Amino acid sequence: MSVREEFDDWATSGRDRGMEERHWHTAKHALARIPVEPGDTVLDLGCGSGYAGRALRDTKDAGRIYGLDGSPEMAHNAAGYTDDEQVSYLVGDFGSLPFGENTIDHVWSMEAFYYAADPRETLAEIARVLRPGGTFYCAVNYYEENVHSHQWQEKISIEMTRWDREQYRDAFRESGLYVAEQDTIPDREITIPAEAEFPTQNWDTREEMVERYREFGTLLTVGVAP
Amino acid sequence: MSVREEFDDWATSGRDRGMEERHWHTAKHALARIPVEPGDTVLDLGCGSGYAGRALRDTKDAGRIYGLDGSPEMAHNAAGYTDDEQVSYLVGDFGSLPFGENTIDHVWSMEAFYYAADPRETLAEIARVLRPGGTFYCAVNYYEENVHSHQWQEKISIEMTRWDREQYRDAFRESGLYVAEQDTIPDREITIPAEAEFPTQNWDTREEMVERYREFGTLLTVGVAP
Amino acid sequence: MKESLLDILRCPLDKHELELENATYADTDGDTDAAEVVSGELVCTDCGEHYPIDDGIPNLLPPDMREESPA
Amino acid sequence: MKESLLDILRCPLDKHELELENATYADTDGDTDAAEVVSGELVCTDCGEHYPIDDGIPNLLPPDMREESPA
Ligand SMILES: Nc1ncnc2c1ncn2[C@@H]1O[C@H](CSCC[C@H](N)C(=O)O)[C@@H](O)[C@H]1O
Ligand SMILES: Nc1ncnc2c1ncn2[C@@H]1O[C@H](CSCC[C@H](N)C(=O)O)[C@@H](O)[C@H]1O
Repeated sequence: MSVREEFDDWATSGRDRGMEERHWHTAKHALARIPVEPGDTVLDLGCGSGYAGRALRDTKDAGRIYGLDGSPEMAHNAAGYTDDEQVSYLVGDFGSLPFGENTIDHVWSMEAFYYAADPRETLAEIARVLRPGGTFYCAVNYYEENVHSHQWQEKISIEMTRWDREQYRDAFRESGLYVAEQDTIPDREITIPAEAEFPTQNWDTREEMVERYREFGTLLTVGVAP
Repeated sequence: MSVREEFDDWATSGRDRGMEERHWHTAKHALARIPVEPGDTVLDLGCGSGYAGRALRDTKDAGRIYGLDGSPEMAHNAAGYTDDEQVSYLVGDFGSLPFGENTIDHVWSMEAFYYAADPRETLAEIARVLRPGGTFYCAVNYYEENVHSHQWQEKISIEMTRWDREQYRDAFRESGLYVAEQDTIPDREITIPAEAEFPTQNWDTREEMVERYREFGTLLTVGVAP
Repeated sequence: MKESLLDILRCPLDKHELELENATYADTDGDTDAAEVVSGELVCTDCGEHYPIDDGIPNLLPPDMREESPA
Repeated sequence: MKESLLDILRCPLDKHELELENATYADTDGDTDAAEVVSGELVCTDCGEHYPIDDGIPNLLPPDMREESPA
């Protein structure tokens, strides 16, 4: 199945809003760290419902926000959630970004980067569109050290890239980005049921659920264009 | 009074270890984010007891650690806390760093940068010694938005620089560093007494103490050398 | 989409500039700076590839990844 | 201090290289790579300024900020 087919389905069944709610727990902490100045242009790769860009408009007075998604239904949903004239959505693919060189101040991506058919090509594209000193904030819950995410691949027909922390740093550097930071951001908000309620539908033990959210959380790697 | 006189006193009265204990609550989270690779050289500006560099050796297999402090007693104490041959301490001033160009992979500084007689000169020195892509992790509890820190100046004879978040970002950029991240890291570990125990010796109300530690915490600004 | 987006948008294939053709605009009381393009096509000034704008959203997928949407 | 530190240490005033003089070493069983300098002086190869090493710790404060420590 293509990205379009898979995620158009998610969009029409409302999963864009469900992801927004869950991802927000950790995404907001990563978004708060981005040194966005008033007027800066931000590109959100795999924007889903588009919440991240809207938050950067509200909290940091970002200038233009471009949300790019491979699923037309996602982009249409996202456009429907805002009247802000400074926010635009477009359909495109991670493998060939439709922007000129040095046109973007910051690139953001939450839970989307690893769907790139060729993640190194995508990094090279990001390095191309960023202006010198621009940042790439790459946030993922699906990564090697997060053992509880490994089985996600079975649920989706698109091939996912499962790098570990070091592979992220190495690949950023190979694409010409400096690595400025790497961190895991815990999800302190998701409700974890009491011991007695385990096993649940998704979790065998409470310990595993605690480890998944409170410890592994979201892996953030921050690159800076030279 | 000079930096030397002020802080030699702190060192001989054991305040270096007290600071280490308190600063560790937030410093450890900032240290964890630094993309230190095995073998990297790290410079700790205003190292005090020197705990930060030792932690980077232990957790990230940093290569050489240099702890620089203007107080000979601080540097001597720090040297006394480790046998690690890869860790060295030296006496020097923030205004003229005794290192060559492009010799350092990462510069760390906790609760020390604002003592620089001329902080912009110090930033220029940091930009000079960092290799391209090297990071400067600058962590301070004393900053404009942290209103509870303002009175600290009264307790010390050295003039302290009280920048706000934006002034940090602007000054980094003026010195030629890219700004990759800015964040406040809450101190979730300090014990905050129950409501009934306020006022305490240091705090009029519990709300103020909560705001100081759990909200304002430590301001981290991350620069990257071009 | 805003017409000003053309400043930074490029053809995904060869990264050349795009031109807007057959545009229809939303009613913006004559303020052309704020002109919102509702439909039309973006055409690469170099390779001539056409990219559709549907419902104000440009589709800049490489042509081989694009599928026609049902009417 | 380790003698290898000289590779990256510079005079704080003019950033020229430093030379080690009058060094005494800690006992390192003849392994000179690991040689730990306990005392001596670092001398700027350009301006000739001297910087003392006390108890293995080089003092590279600019001379006007340095005060002699009591014996
Ligand atoms: N190759 C590709 N090119 C563009 N978008 C892609 C893509 N692969 C996946 N996506 C998009 O990436 C999104 C991942 S879901 C994450 C959505 C959002 N960032 C959030 O945090 O909730 C989906 O909307 C999907 O359509
Ligand atoms: N101008 C200057 N040059 C070098 N060191 C200085 C300095 N001004 C202050 N310092 C040093 O900076 C330290 C600040 S106290 C903080 C110590 C340590 N980083 C910690 O987190 O606990 C002191 O040890 C002081 O001697």
